[in-house]
Amino acid sequence: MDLRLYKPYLIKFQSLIALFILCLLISMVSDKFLTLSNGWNVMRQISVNICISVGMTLVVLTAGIDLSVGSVLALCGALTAGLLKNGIAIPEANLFVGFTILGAMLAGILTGTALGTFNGWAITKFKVPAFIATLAMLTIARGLTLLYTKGFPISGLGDDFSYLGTGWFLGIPVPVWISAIVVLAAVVLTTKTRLGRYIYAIGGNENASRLSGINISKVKIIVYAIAGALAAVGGLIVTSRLDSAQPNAGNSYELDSIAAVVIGGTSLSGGKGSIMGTVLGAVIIGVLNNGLVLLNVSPFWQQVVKGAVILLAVIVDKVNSKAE
Amino acid sequence: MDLRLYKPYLIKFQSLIALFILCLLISMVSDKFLTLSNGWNVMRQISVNICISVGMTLVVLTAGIDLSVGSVLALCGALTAGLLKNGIAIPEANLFVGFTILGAMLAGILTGTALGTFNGWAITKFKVPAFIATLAMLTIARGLTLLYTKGFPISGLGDDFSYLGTGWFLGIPVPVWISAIVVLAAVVLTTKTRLGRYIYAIGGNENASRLSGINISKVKIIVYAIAGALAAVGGLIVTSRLDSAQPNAGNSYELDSIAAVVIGGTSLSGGKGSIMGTVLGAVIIGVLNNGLVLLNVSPFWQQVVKGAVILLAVIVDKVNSKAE
Amino acid sequence: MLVVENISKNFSGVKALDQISLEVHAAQVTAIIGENGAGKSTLMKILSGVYPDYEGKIIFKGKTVSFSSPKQAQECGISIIHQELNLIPYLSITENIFLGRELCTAWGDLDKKRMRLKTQKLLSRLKLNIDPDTRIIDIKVGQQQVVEIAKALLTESEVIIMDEPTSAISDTEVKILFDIINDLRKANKAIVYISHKLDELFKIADRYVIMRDGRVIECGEIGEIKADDIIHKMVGREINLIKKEGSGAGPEELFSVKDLCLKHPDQKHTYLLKNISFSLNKGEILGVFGLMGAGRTELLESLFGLHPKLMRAELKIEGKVLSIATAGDAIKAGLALVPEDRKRDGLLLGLDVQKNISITTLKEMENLGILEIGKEARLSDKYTAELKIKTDSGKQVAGNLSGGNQQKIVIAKWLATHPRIFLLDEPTRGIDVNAKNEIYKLILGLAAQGMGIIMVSSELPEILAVSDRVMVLSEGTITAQIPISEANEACILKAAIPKSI
Amino acid sequence: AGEPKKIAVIVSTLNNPWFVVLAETAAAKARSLGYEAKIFDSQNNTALEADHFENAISSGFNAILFNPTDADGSIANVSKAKAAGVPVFCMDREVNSTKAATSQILSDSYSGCIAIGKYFVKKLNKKGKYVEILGLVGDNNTWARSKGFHSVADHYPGLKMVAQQSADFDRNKAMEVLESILQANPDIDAVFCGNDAMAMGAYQALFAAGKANHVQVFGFDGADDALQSIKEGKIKATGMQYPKIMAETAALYAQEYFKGKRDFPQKIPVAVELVTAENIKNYISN
Ligand SMILES: Nc1ncnc2c1ncn2[C@@H]1O[C@H](COP(=O)(O)OP(=O)(O)OP(=O)(O)O)[C@@H](O)[C@H]1O
Ligand SMILES: Nc1ncnc2c1ncn2[C@@H]1O[C@H](COP(=O)(O)OP(=O)(O)OP(=O)(O)O)[C@@H](O)[C@H]1O
Ligand SMILES: [Mg+2]
Ligand SMILES: [Mg+2]
Repeated sequence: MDLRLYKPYLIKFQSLIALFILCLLISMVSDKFLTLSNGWNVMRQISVNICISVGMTLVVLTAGIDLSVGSVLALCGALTAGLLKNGIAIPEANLFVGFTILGAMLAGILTGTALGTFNGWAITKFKVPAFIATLAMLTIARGLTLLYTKGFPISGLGDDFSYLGTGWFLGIPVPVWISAIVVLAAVVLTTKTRLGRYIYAIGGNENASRLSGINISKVKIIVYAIAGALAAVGGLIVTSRLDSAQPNAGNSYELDSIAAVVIGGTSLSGGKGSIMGTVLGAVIIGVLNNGLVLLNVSPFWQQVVKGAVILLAVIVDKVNSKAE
Repeated sequence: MDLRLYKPYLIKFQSLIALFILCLLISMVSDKFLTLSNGWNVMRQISVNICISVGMTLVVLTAGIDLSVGSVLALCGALTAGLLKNGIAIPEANLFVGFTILGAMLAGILTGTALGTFNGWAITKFKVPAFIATLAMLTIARGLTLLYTKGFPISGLGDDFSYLGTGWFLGIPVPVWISAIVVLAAVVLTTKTRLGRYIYAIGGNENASRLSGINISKVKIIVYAIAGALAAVGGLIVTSRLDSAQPNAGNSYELDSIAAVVIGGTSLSGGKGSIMGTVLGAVIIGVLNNGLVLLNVSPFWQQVVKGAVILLAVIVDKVNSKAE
Repeated sequence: MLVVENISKNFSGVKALDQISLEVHAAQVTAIIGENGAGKSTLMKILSGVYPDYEGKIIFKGKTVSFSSPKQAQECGISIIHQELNLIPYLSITENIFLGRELCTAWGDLDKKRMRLKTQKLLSRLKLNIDPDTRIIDIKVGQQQVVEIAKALLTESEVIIMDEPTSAISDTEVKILFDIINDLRKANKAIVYISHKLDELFKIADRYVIMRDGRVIECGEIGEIKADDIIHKMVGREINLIKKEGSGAGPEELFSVKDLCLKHPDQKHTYLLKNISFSLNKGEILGVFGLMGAGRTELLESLFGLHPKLMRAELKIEGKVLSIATAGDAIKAGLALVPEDRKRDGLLLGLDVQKNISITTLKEMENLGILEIGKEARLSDKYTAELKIKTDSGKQVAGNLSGGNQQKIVIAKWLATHPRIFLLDEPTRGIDVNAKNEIYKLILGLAAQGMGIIMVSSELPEILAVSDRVMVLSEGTITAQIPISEANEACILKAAIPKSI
Repeated sequence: AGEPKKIAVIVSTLNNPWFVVLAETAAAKARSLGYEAKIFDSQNNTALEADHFENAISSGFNAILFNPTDADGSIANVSKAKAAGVPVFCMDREVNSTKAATSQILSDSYSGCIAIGKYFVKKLNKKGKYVEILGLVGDNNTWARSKGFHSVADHYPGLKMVAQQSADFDRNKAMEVLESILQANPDIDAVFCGNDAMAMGAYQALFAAGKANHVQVFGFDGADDALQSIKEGKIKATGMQYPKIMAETAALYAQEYFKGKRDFPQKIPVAVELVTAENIKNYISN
């Protein structure tokens, strides 16, 4: 049997193999790692990062970046919680609008979409670099969150709302369902639709795409809007899990999510990468976080080990694909 | 007189003009803003960001990025403080090495250089994306800082060491001198030397640069090493100003410094930009921070205003250069 | 002077060069001829140290050498003008020319004055009239190619390799280059010259080497072979060079342009194009000629809606007035543009052939909002067969194809939109004789179906061979419109030369 | 039982020495009682804290010594542990629920700051201009302290707050913010800071501006370098919290729980003591 025949497959799945080795190593030391409950545990924990990172992947594929996801997550979570709990009350007009759970969630997701659209608009209309536009949004959305919550968490949102973050459906945690649906939709979007093709085209060569009649601005705005909406979905999950919206939720999530995207093999210069790669990246990060805790690594050492493992994982990946 | 004649100059200096308008607006509301002492104040406060951002500019010019500057700053600051205060003691060998101020500072800067070199090495040798390599370093260096300090600040470093951060020399604060020297050196480097030319070339077209016989890896490693060294210099200033090394110093400084670089007109895709632009960017951010505090804007609103102003500044810039 | 023995080179299993042996002599111009993808550039990259890993031997001045980097080859005395432009967009001409071999003062800082002076000299030797401080991004492709030539001439090399140095420049510049090559030959240098323009080879070369599929087919003195034989050996079979007979232009007007003006993007009150008016009939091929910088590219781009803010004009298709503000509008109106720089504007180099071809017609590939991969594959297969695109499958990444095949992909993706008016900007740039011939056939065939074609070209023979009518641009205005029956080289060139000189 | 019981110590952050002491004392005490102990760092992130809880529960920890990131946001986590039969003992900060945690050993920031407020008023003779430097504005400890302080200070019309800015509990930020405030208000008399790190930073700014002798600085926490500074007369007062006592109590409670005790008092306040130059010798040995 010629092993070399399998080489292309080995290379294609090498991140998967890296993940497998990681899992093997951890499970050798901790017998709690390879249990079903811990499996759900890890998957539930990464579901938020997966939602955000899927949006981030789309943005990065167009050669953009979205630093605002963390604060958009916080703002949308807070808004949903606030609407759910207090509704909108305008005492002067003697007006009070209550919100159902679905209504409040919708409002949160719409807000995320709107903020994302604003990002895309600033980037395409004024040619502001994505880094700056979304950095500004990072600050602005965080400020708005603080203004809306006055710096206090909004808690006690009720059991129905908690279902979203803590419930189970058909033996699988609800957040895992949500992230699975998001991933599935994004895979279809990127591989089977026109928009998806355009996303790759724009990231690959914006000039040629424009000449091919693609409406660059439209595609980019949609992509940032999706990223905003998915950040909002992440915000709903976080808020529901904690039964509380934290004004400083989502801090530095942008780094985690970009890390998942890049570890997953998507190029920051756009045009190259895949949703499933990103999922793999998020899983690697999640397993690492979980494993380090299970292995009883001291918190200070954890950071060192985590950095080193991520670096190593990417190096192994690169060295292998060079040997191709 | 035909004003249009001056247009090219106006365009060239429009960031300067944006800064000027910003200053004018602040000074209209607060009479304390345009005082000499506040001027030194702002300059002293931005000196750390300038040191870091100069290194970041070089990195970004080669189409790279360095996310690790904040934690490298913290580690080098802590190391210098630790060496200064406790030296190296190995009780088993009955060995104690004390450090002079200069020695400790040198050790700090060398550590920064070494960490930067490591970044560059990982990036060039294994083709790890700069984003990932420096993200890993961000985590690793922060972990090492916590390990070295055990999570406690190292304080009481003595008046001599304080001079670096708080002293005055010829009527100008010492940190301002340091950052001015750094800027000057970097301007010479980028405009007058071969290395500087290569930095622009690599960022502009790496392949063409390779074909022109430039040793890409060498240039990149040097650039990351410089970025690390400058982060260390920033760490010395911070530590000296506080008379204390904080384990969590420099948190999220990478975003501030990249913001300065991009506001200053350096393109994140490399090859285009200037050191003086970055300085301007850092000044704009510094003036904004200072102005918001002088005007006693509520902390909630500050973030919103800051984000909006940055966005606006860049938009004005872009709109003008399009009208070009 | 330079001997190559049994060189082979693989690209991930695919044999690009197979046991190549040839000799290059001093004081001679050796022409390398071969179809797109024959392996010419690959061989040259090996000779100039770009690919350090290969099988075989290079003997330079009697000694076996092996270069591990371009710099080493250069220091040894071999310099090269690469086929692909290798310039740094945001650096100036001077900075590009001296890149990697800057002059320094005794202080160790860059000696900008001296470098600028030397550049100035080089440029004036090449008769390129631009400020050496101009950035590369601000000059046109043709001018960039001249800068590439200047770069290779900077050092005194023994062997100078020129890989399609004239693909983007017009006859005037070619003549200047040939003068320089003649000087070099007199100075006892060895020159390796690659070009798809056969007439050039007969003008300048002493010897020829014909390559096919990574092998050397034949070498000899250029005087001892005829053009037809070269083509025969290159392609490996007989081909019939296209000869246009009569005009296929119909009587109905298809497209008319009235008073098209295009403002300069930077300087107010200056115009890149002034009062351009012309019309195009169904089935007509309008050849547009002009010297470098005449504004031909700008004209096509304006028509295609790429400069909506700077351009104004009255456009009519079949009598209907239309306004075109984006490329999307232009496509809807039935226009298609094959751009001048296929790498920058034409191709998605990282995507596969199939996706490149279908990108303009994705809407038709949809079924309930989902793309039908099968339909895409059929479309791509259809055009790869029709245009004879050489690729192992539709899944091949476009960036890996040879230049000619890349160009065919660009044409294919536009054919898929079934345009009524085809704008072609230098459609045969860097394409071998055979492929060129195919493209001519294609153009004539399209015109015969009633399509209107506007073809910009810097090659007069091409213009004369294909057009029904020739329009000459100079400094942004139309200086002549000549029916093909009355056109000849002299009258076209006369109209093309700017009056302001 | 052959295997030793396992105790998880989950703290809001290790980026601040005060919490490092809290966490390490708790872990050390648990170990000295013969248990396995492990520290989890929530990095001020409630979501990460939730992850830690899930990981701790699923990997079989028997008790959790807990320093919540947020009084409301952490309730769900504690309830989860309770549902899984794992007792939770809160240290220092509370969760806003009397049913979730087994017991809460709390440091009363609000009352502590009332004491500081009173001392502040006394030191300033009921009049003067002052600056307040807040911690993280999205953190409820910030507001507990600020409110405690203002519940006293706001009764004195002679006391005028000329600026209120945030410095994220960070020493460097506090210094930079105060530097700028001093430009607008060179004539202030006092600075009240939400923690000691910021007080130290504020002192550095005042010192550099040559105002350290005229402006009184007040902090909160009882950090070592702040105590030292009180001794040296640089800082006027701080609120001494007892991280070690709280941590050790929590660990002892866990031991009692394992031995079968169930009726723990829901809340055990550990008083915050006012430390000033007058009583500093009780807190610092050398
Ligand atoms: N980097 C590469 N990776 C894979 N295949 C390559 C690479 N470079 C060239 N090839 C293949 O090697 C063969 C020879 O290419 P080469 O560029 O040398 O052709 P050429 O004769 O210069 O053609 P042209 O006239 O179009 O420039 C082609 O089939 C090409 O697809
Ligand atoms: N973006 C631009 N900025 C400044 N000048 C420009 C720009 N684009 C084109 N020009 C100038 O406009 C003129 C017309 O250029 P154009 O590319 O249309 O010429 P062309 O006839 O197509 O020549 P070529 O054979 O090089 O393609 C040239 O003088 C060119 O330098
Ligand atoms: Mg070639
Ligand atoms: Mg042209």
